[in-house]
Parts: sequence; structure tokens; C-alpha cells
Amino acid sequence: MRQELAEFGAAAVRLVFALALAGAALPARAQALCEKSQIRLVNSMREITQPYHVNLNKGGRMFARWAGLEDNYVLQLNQGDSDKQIALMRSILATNPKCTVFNVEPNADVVMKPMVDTADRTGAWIVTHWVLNRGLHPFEGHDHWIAHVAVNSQAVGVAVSEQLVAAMGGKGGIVALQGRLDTDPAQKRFAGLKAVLAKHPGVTLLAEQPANWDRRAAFPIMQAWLAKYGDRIRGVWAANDDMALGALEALRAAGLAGRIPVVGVDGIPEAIAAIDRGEMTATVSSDAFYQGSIGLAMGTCVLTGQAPPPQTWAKEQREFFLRVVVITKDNAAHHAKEPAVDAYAGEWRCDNLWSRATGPAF
Amino acid sequence: MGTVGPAKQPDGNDRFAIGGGRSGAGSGIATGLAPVAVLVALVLAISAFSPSFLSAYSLRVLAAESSVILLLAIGQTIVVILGGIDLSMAALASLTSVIVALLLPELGAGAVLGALCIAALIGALQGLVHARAKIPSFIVTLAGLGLWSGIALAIANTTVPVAGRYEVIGWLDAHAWGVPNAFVLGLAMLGLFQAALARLRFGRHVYAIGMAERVALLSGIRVWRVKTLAFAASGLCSGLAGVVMVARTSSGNPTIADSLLLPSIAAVLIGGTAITGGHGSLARTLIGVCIVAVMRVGVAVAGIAPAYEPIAYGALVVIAVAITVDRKSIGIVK
Amino acid sequence: MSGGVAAVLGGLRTSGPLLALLALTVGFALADSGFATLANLRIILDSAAVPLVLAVGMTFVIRQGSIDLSIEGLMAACSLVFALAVANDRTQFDLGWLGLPVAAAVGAVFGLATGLIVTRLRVPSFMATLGLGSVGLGVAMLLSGDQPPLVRDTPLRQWALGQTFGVPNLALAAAACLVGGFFVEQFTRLGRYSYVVGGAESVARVSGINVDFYKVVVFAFAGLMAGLAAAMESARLGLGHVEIGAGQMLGTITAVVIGGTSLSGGSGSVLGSAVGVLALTVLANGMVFVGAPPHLEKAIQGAIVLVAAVLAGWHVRDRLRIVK
Amino acid sequence: MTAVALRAEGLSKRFGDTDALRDVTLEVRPCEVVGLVGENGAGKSTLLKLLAGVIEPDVGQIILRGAPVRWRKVRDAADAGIGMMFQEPSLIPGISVAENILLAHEGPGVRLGIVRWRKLFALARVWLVKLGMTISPAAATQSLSFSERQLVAFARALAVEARTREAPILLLDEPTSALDDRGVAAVLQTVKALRTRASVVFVSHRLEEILRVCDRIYVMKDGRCLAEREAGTLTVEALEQLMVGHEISTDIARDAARPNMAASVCLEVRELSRRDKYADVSLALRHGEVMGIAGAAGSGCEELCRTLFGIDAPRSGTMLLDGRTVALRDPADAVAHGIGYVPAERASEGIIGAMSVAANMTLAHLARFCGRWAIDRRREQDVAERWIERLRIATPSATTRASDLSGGNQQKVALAKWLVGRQPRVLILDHPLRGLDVLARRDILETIRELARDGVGIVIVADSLDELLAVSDTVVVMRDGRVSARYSIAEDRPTRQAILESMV
Repeated sequence: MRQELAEFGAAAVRLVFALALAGAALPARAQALCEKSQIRLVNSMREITQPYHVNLNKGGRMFARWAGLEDNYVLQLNQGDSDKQIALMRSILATNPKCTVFNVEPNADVVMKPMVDTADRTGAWIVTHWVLNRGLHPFEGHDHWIAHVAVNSQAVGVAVSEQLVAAMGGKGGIVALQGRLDTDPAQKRFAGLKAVLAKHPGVTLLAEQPANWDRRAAFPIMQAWLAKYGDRIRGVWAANDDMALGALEALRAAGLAGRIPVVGVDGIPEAIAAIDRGEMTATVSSDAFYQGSIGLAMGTCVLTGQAPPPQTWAKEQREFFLRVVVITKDNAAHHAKEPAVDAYAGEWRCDNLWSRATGPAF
Repeated sequence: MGTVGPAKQPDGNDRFAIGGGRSGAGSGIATGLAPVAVLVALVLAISAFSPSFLSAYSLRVLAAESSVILLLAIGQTIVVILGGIDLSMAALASLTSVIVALLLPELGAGAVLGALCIAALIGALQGLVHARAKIPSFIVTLAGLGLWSGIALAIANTTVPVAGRYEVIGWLDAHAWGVPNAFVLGLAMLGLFQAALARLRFGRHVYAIGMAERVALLSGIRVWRVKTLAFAASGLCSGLAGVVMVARTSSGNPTIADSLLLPSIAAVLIGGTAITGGHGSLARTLIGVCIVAVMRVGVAVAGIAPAYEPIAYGALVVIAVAITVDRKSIGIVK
Repeated sequence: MSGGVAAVLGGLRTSGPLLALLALTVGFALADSGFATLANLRIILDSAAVPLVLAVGMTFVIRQGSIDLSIEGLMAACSLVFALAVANDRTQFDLGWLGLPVAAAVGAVFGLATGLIVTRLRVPSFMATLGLGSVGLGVAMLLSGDQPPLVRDTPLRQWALGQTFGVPNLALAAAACLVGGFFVEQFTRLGRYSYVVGGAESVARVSGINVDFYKVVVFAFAGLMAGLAAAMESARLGLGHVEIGAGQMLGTITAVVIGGTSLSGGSGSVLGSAVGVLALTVLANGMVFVGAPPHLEKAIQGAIVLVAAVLAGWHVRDRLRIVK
Repeated sequence: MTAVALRAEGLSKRFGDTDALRDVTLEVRPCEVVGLVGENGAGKSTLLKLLAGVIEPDVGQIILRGAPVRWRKVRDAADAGIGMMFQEPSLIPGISVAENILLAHEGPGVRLGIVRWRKLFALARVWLVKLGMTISPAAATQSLSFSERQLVAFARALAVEARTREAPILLLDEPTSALDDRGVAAVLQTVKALRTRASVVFVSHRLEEILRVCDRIYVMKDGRCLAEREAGTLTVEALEQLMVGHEISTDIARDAARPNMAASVCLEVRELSRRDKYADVSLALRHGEVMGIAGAAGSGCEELCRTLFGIDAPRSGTMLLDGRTVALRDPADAVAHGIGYVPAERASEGIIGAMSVAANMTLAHLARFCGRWAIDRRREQDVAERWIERLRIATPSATTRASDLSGGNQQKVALAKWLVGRQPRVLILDHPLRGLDVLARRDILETIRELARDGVGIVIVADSLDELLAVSDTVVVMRDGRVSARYSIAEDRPTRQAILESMV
């Protein structure tokens, strides 16, 4: 983690404050709520065909093995079907709800409320990621909703856009590939771009289209833009790496691969490789391994009594922003390698669960 | 679907097929019971994997889970019996969810009623275009699918949390005497439309059109009116599905129901309703819905490795239909 | 020229997709000067290539009165097989050009399975393909494993991204498929019987035609086309991906039906479908050009599909015309 | 060379719980035309389908040219030179005429799976010429008229001749039922010509045709073979007697009272025209009048009927009901105005096979069988049963599926559809007797007269002039879309000959 975000400098300060507060709140030990062997770890995510989700799963499994609970690790895939994600959670709770921990990558923010309500109702424990309905917070009476690990998509958008603008030398036209428009990250990341553009009048947004996170959809759109704007396109902004790579192939078809800066988000291996090759400029990683494991770690700590019950935690421990990493040519090589368990073991320790918190997300 | 030339036999009533002794296996009773058998077998198989699957709790979850699919499948059944298909239902449900979530705080119950009316009107509109402009329902509703979800996105390009008056619909997410209210609502609609199909002129006309539209026309039935009504009904069902969605998630979302289109259609056909039209019933659809719901959730609960999940699902769909399809009423399998 | 061909041309003239295509082209050309350029024409052809290959197969299926909802699953499986069969970052295989026929063969096998399920188990193709599509998806997920395999076969990639005489190679390949499809349709027993089976299956049976055989072959043919399309798309994007066919199913069916093949079977031609594909491609491409408001893109597409259908069908409206 | 070309021995076939065929034995000698007559449901079609391999017998065997054979598929029979022409419409709309004629046996028209169009057309043209047809083999089938289709189907049956060196055996199931007199003549001509080189089994309800072309005649009833006779020894009356077992008379007992010409006009059309169908047609139909419209295929009389029922809009001209001008937007309007229509294509337009007899009857006037909320099933049932009785419809019950009834009874149901609920003002009958046996014909003709007596205005188009003359009060003859002659049966007693002349 060599390159921290400037934005988050200030946040780091608040982090220290938060940790101190947490330390204050931590008694030596609370009593265990479950037999350790009874604890069931559930990772609920969209699918495992995208590298990002593969790594989410790997992270969760890594933690389970580390905690000696690998046999109790359950993977739930909803195939992009929000209703199914809710149903899957509710059905598995037919047995042993009180000792079940959910680490949830919400398919869409609509699933949040039903899932946390289910947790409250059944006594299961849940940690959620990414986005949050307006007016919904763990510390507002949801005692079984341990925490929400938010990602500041706007900051992500800003960070990656800064990289793009820098690579373009602060002037020229860009095109933007948006994600699924009804998702919060898509909008926040784009908002981040807008913010950066406002600061750099030299850079103009020629066109924007949604490509639904999808590489295949991005390809023809990029082609059309190349036909329409030709060499007026000096940079390509994509709301995720998959679309960025689709655009990259379109550039390759036009013999422009590596000649026009391309940025994406997620930090999937392919993108990192492309950055290493110099065909992509930058991507931002929220570290899927960490996201896939931290919720399970928190739950385990609560259930084993190594951490106090969540309702005693401080607000900014219940809902905080996750530190993200900008990956560029400088650190691509480092991130290309698959991390080992010990890279995370320290961050799974029950007294160090907020090592990547950068301040409250409410 | 499509046009039928004068030289062609009416669908599902093929004299060669019958005279040629190709009417297929299975008496009415057998094909009627087959879906039930499949359902039982499926449940037993899954509960063998995870015994808790038969617990009152799981069944209640299952019922709640299937209620949305049920509502969609009810509307779809009517349209399919008519000989058409409605691909726009899920998108329409999503649109309704957005409208309800947006208007609920100001209008309360009015928002729900209004949204339902809009959904029904949209459905009617599609039926009218299909019947009057003589465009296959497949195409009309395909276009509708794009239109309505596009409009939903335009109205609210992300999730809309219900900012107030949730109690107006909240009861749909609760359950009385262990039965989810949403499911009860579904059953109520089912009973309502089953009665309409079996006892009302509308129902008789729907079947007549599904079996032999040409004869219906030449008998002076105002086919376009019946079609418009039927699609209005499916629109209404989509609307209700949308409302239940809002109750379930206490928010509206322009794509929330989209993933339920194919499952709901599968439910109708697995129930044994013929896609060629004219044959089928809502009772069959109810079983079909249960089967689909069990497959959707059960396969996952049974703890099968993720990659094998879709394989199992696909195989089950084919097997289920192979057993339940009423070959007698489908002269020719297309 | 054969009567069949003449009939097809007649059909094309009346079915109106050409009108829709022309209207769209002119409209976009007026709306944006950059649209009607050679460069953009190339791009339209390039992006029409894969859908066209799919549409050729789908036309045969729909014409015989069936439907194929398995395209997306099939493409997923074939895409993975292709990516793993040619030089890639996961396996040791390096079949090179053989990858294309291999992928096609896998598709054909799936199609074969569909055909057998439809004819032997008498399961409506609607459900049979729905199920097999899901199976294909699962197979793809198995093969995909941790991470989509990347295609490292440089000649293949260069071919997929390159052009010959200024025409994108993929477009040429698609054109070849179209011509092949047209030949099969107009000049082979298989093609003619797909009209017969769709037109009146019962008559075909009592006339002593081995209906089941021809049905199976048509499904296999469609599967083969899907496999080929998947391989082309994978070579173009440089990886095998589970979601490589996302959204292709409804798109293809729409193109075929807009192209004048009735869903009840017995009519239509691959030429019509080709026009349908071009119309939809021009539409999508044009949307990007005029920078249509993203939210409304889907809506506008839906509306245009509807209008095209109305235009195509209006003149044949007749009080006794049965449309389901 | 054996004395018997094709022999059926003790064939039996059951469908569900009905015996379609019971221990039937018949033989066809080389180069002879065998007639097969019997009422609807007597089992003629089933027998032919068995011989052609469309279905397999439960009991009994088929002996072809001395050797017993078992048809596994239709193809086997066809390859052995057995060609069949089905009663049902059996052409594929989407393909060319040539393909239809040579369907499934293109011979040299297809080499290695590749179609050679020129060759194919040449091969097909041969058969078209044999039937004196001028249409091109490349023509699209859906562009043909109904009777042209019938002839093409006949040509297809002939075409098996090309498949075998043996003398072919043709099974013709009512080849003439849908044809006008010219078409009938062509078919009979061909059948006669065939006698020199082929054997033919010829099924028809028109006994005079049978007597004209057949050498021997088998009479069937209730799935059994009642009698075998040499054609020469028979008269139409004798044959009818054999068929129904007792004396009957075809000519309808006519009420002496002609509709008095004072009776008001119920349906009138003035200068009705429809592009290249018919032009300047003016008619006045009085209450209680039966108006027969005679015309060869393409004369436009069928199209006229469809217009009167609101199926096709006229290009110009006016239509009046009881003196008030009406514009029919669709059949529903026509029905609302009290017009009824019995279409020619019973199977695809007349009845819904999968629905019960009662449901079929009440389809047009369901509103009259509804209580405040739902359909009044009991009333529906009662009314249906009343009409089943009145029209002598042979059905186990009112709830039987209509497709389980014989053609004649189906036709009665199609007719009853317009009589239940309320009496129609005008009834349009398009070939109501097509393919019906003697008894059914008589019943329907009688019903028509009764309705006329009750003041219903009736327009009827029929295949044979005899039937028209038997039932009509006035006959309007159409030629090439125009009215070429009008007769009042009572006054000017037109002869068959006179009408035929004004037709062609």
C-alpha cells in the first residue's frame, strides 16, 4: 500500500480517533454467543465468473481456513437476481440462525433493508458492503447488522479521473462508459468524474453511454465513438475495468491500443496486467479479498465474544468508508501477485477490525 | 403466434395428429396430476439434502418467495391460454414498483391504486396494439419490455426507498397464521381469475380464441376486445407484483423484477399450460409456480456447488416439462 | 432464378424491414454528419457480424415453428471451449484456427441435444432450450473457474480485429455464413423442408417426411451457428466469458421476426433476417451517434421496434388475419 | 402378374373406445376404379389411411401384388406406388406448387440433397398438364384458389406414379368435394384416363360421379363393408338404399307456398364491388326467401358471401338491412345485426374441435346464456340438448368434444350456432353440404326450408346445382364477378343446362 489517496489524508486522522474510541469501547472479553464449531460463515454475492467476485470468494474462504471454519463456509450466488439473494438468505436461516454470519455484496441496494430486517428478525448476523439506501443505518436499532463497509464511490471516481486527466496532460476530449445506471456506484463514480472535469476546463466530455458493466457492450459503443470523434478522443473513462478492457479492444482494432489513456475501476487481474503493459493507465481497487473476508471476521469476533456486541460499538465503527488503492504502472507489479493469508491475518484480528476504515460513511 | 393461413388446421386441434394416432401419451387425469407428482418428488429430493427444507419456516419463506412469481404467472397464464405471450410483465412490475415507491408518501393508498390502474392501462394498450395493428404479441410486448423499463429508468434511475406511509403496503410483507399475506393475495387473484376463466363469458372467449381464433372471429366475438381485456389483466397482475416487490424491499427499483420474467413463464409451462394456447388453467399454474420456486431456492439450499446450480436447474426444467406437458392437447410439439 | 428465390424477394419487398432500415439510416445520417461515413459503415458491419451469424441459425429454427432461447447459454459454453482450445493463459492447448470448428462443434452438440429432447421427449422447444441454455451457462461456469481465460493466439486475434480490402474480417465471415444459410435454405432439401415442417408439420408427416430428423438437424445447425458466433466474439474480445452472449437472445429473435419470419413458422428467409439485424445494429450505433439520452435508449429502441413491426405488417392487415 | 393389385384382409382399427373399422376386406384389381361409398363416419377415410400407411391396423393385413406388406412409414407405401389424396386440406402454404406436388419424393429434382429447381419444375409441370392446369409450378401455393389447391393435391397423389415401375394405386378421398363442375369434370376425366395404367380407389358422396367412373363399388357403414357391386348394375337410388339400408328421398318436401313477393326485403345490396373479386352486384333478399348463388370457382360468389358477413369490406356499394343502410366493420357487427354465416371450411372456420358441442353452439350468442354474473351452464345445456334433438345431431352428449363428431354432425353444430339464442335475420351458407352424406344433406336442407318458413332470409352457395335447385326459391348466377342471370324457380323453372350455360 505505497500510494495513499490525498483525499484520505484527512480521513486517516479521523481513523486514529475512531480506533481510540473503539479501544475505549472494547472490554477485555464479552461472553461467547456460540460454540466456535457452530459458527456458519455465509458469503452472499452475485456470481463467480467475474474476477472481482472470484476474489471476494477467495478472501472469504481464506478467512474461513485461517479461522479453522472452512467446513462451515457457505457461498450463495444470486446470478444478479435481487429477489433470489433475499430468498437464499431467508431459506438458509431455517437452521442455526443465531450462529450464522452473512457477508453481503448486495446485488442492488434494494436488498439491503429486507436482508438486515431478516437478520434482526431471525437473530442472524450480517455485514454489508458498498452501497446503502438513504436513511438506513446499522446503528439505528439494527442490533444484528454488525456493520456496513461502504466504498466511497465518488472518491473512487475522483481518484481514477485524476489519473486520467494527468495522463492526458490536462487537455483534450474524453468519452465515458457508464455502469448500470440504476446502481449507486455507477452514478457516484460518474459524479466523481464530473467533479474532476469541473476542476479541469481543458478536458471536455465528448460523450457518455451506459455499457452496463459489460465488456461486450462497451466494444461497439467505443467503435462508434471512434468513428464519430476520431482523434478528438484523447482519453477513455470507464466505470469498471471490464468495460475499460472492452474499450481497449476496440482501440486495438483501430490500432490505438496503448496510445490513448484508459482508466477503469475494480483492479481486476486483467486490468492490472494491461496497466503493466502500458495499455491502461490506472484502476482503483477496493481489494475484493478484504471485502470478502472482513465481514466474516467481524461476525466471528462477535460470536466468539472476542469483540463486544455491535450495539456497543461507535457509530463510525458500524458504518465506515473502506480505504481503496489506486493502481498505476508504479505499483501494478505488486498488485498482480495474489496475496497470501498473512497479508490479511493482522487485519482479521478482533482488535484490529477497522484497520482500513477511513472515517464515517454517514 | 404469427399468422395462420386458411389451409392450416387450428393450433392444438390437428385432425391429422389425432387421426394419425399421434395424440401422444397420458390421459387428462394423468397429465393433471403429473405436476403435483413432480413437485412432491422435488421437495422430497431436496429435503433429503437438507432436512430443514420441510420445516414450517422454510415453507413460509418459499411461499413468500413464490408470491411475486405467482402474480406474474397468473397474468401470463391468461395471455398464454389466449395463444399469445407477454414479455413485458416483469418490466411493467419494475415500473410499477418505482411509481408506488415515489408516490406512496404523498398519496398513500391512492398511489397503490393509481399505479395499479396505470399498469392495467399499459397492459390494455399493448393488447389493443397487438389485436388492432395485428402485430404478434411477442413483438408488441418485447417492445413494451424496452419501453417500460426505459421509462422506469427515466423516472428514477436508481432505487427509491419508501420515504413514508410504508404501512399502507407493509402488511404484504407480514404473514398471518404462518402464511405470508403476499401469497394469500396471490391465491386470491388466482381464485378470482380462475372463476373468470371458468364461469364468465370472458373466460369462454379466451379459450375459444386460444383454440381457434378464426372460428371465434367468425362467430362474431369481438376478439380485439377480449385480447385487450386479457392483456389488461396481465398488466394488473404485473402491477400487483410490483407492489408486493415494494412491500418486500420497502423500496422501488427500475430493474427489480426483470429477472423474474423467464421463471414466471417457465412456471406457466411447467404447470402444463400449452404454449400453443387454448389449453391450461390457473390451478396448473399454481403447481408450476411452486415447482419453479422450489427449483430456484431449493437447488441452492441443497448445497450444490455454484457451477452445477444452473446445470441442475436446466435439467430439472426439461425433466419437469417432459413429465407435465399435456401432449394430448398439443397436437404438434413446436 | 428459382421460384423459391423469387418468392423470397417478393417476401422481402412486402415485409418492410428494408423500409425500416432505410428510414433509420436516413434519419441518423440527417441527425449526425459523422454517421454516413465509410468508417462508420465498417463499424456497423463489424458489430452486425456476430448477431447476423446468430440470426441465420435462428431463422431456420423459427421457420420450422420452434424457438431457441438457449443462445446465451450456448455462446457461454462455446466461448469458454474456444478460449481454452486455442492458445490461452490457462491450458496447454494451441489448436489455432481449429478452435473455430471445435467451438462450432460444441454448439452443434448442444443443438443436437435440444433437437432430441424436442422430438423424443416431446418437450416444447421453448422449454427445452430454456433448460439447455441454463445447462450451457453452468458448463461455462465450470470451465471458467477462477478467471476468464484470455485468448493469446495472435493470428486469430489479428484476424478478428482486422480488415480485408477495408471490410472487417468478421463481417466477411458473417457474410459467408449468410450466403451459406441462403444456399441451404433455397437449394437444399434441408432448407426447403424447414418451410414444410413449419408450414404444416402434420402434412409433412403423412407425406412420409422424416420430420423429427430434419428438426434435429435444424436445431444442430442453429447450435453450430451459435458456437461459431461465440468463437468470433471471443476472438474479438480476446477472452472466453460466461456472459459473452448476454442480451443476444431477444435481440436475435427480434431481428429475425422484424425480418419477416413469422413466429408460427413456415415463412421467412435469412435475407430478411439479415436486414433485420442491420436495422437493429444501425439503431444501436445511431443511438450512440446522436448521444440519445442514456435513460431513454431502451425506451426508444422499444418504440422503434414497435413502429417497424407496424409498418411491416400494416398493409397485410385483414379482418381474418390471425396473429398470436 | 396377379389378378389383385391391392387386397385388404380383415382390417380393424379402434380409436379410443370407438371402432373406426371392423374386419374390412376389399380388393383392388389392376387397372380398375373401385368406388367406396358410405355415410360420414362409415370408416372410408380410416380405411384409406390404413392402406396408405398413415396409420397401422390393429388386426388384419394388407397384401400388395400378392405379397403381404406392413407399412412402417407412409414412405414405404408411397415407394410401393400407393398414392393418397387426403380429404383435409394438405398443401404447404409457404412453398412452391412444384415442391408440394413432389413433396417427399422429389426424385431427380433433388440430387445429393441439393434442389435442382429447373428439373423440379419440369417434373411437376407434367402432372399439372395431366390435369389441364395452367398455373406455373413455381407459383407460391398460398396464392392458389381453394379448388386449385384441391387439384394440386390430386396432382401430388398422381405423382407417385413416377416412383415405381409397378402400376400405381391411387387412393382418392373425396377429390371432388371442393370442386365446381369444371374441376369435377377434369378430375373424373383424369381418373378415367388412369384406368389404362393404374388402379384407383375413389371416395365420393356424389353417387352419380361414382357410378360414372367406377367399375366396382364397395358400400361401407359403421366401419363395416356392407356390400360389393358391379357399377353397371346400379342406379343412384339403389346405391343410396344400400348405404342407409332403407328407402329415402333426396328431394326436399317443398312447401307449396312460395315466399309471397309482398314479403319485405330483409337484405339488399346495391352496386357492391370489390377489387378483382366481384363488381356491381345488386341483390334483394326477402324474408323467408332462399337465394341460391351459383358460380364456378373464381366467379366471386364465395367472396360476395364473405362481404355480406363483414369479413371483407367492399370497395364500393351499399348494403341495407330491412331498409336501413349498414356498414359492417367486422363479423361481430354482422352478428349484432342478426346475420349468421356457416363457412365452407368447417374444420378451421366452422367449429372448435376441442370445445364441447354445447359450447360451440352458444359461442355466437353467449350473452344470452349469462345470468347476472356467470354463464348459466344449465340453460346452456338444456338449449343445446333441444337443438341436438331438433337437428338430429348424433352425439353421445352435449358435452362431447365437437371433433369427436362426424363431418355431417359437425356441420349441424356449425349451423345450430346461429339458431340458438335468437333466430337470425339473414343466414349465409357457404357450401353447407360439402362432404356430407345423404342423410346429413337431407336434414340440413330440411332445416334450411324450415328456417325460410319462419321468415329467415337465406343465401346459399352450394357445390352441385341439383342441391341449389332443390332448396332455392331464386337462383342468382355469377360469372367472373358479375351477376350473369337470375331465375325464380317458381316462375321460370330454369333447367340445369340453362344455369350451367350462364355460369361458363
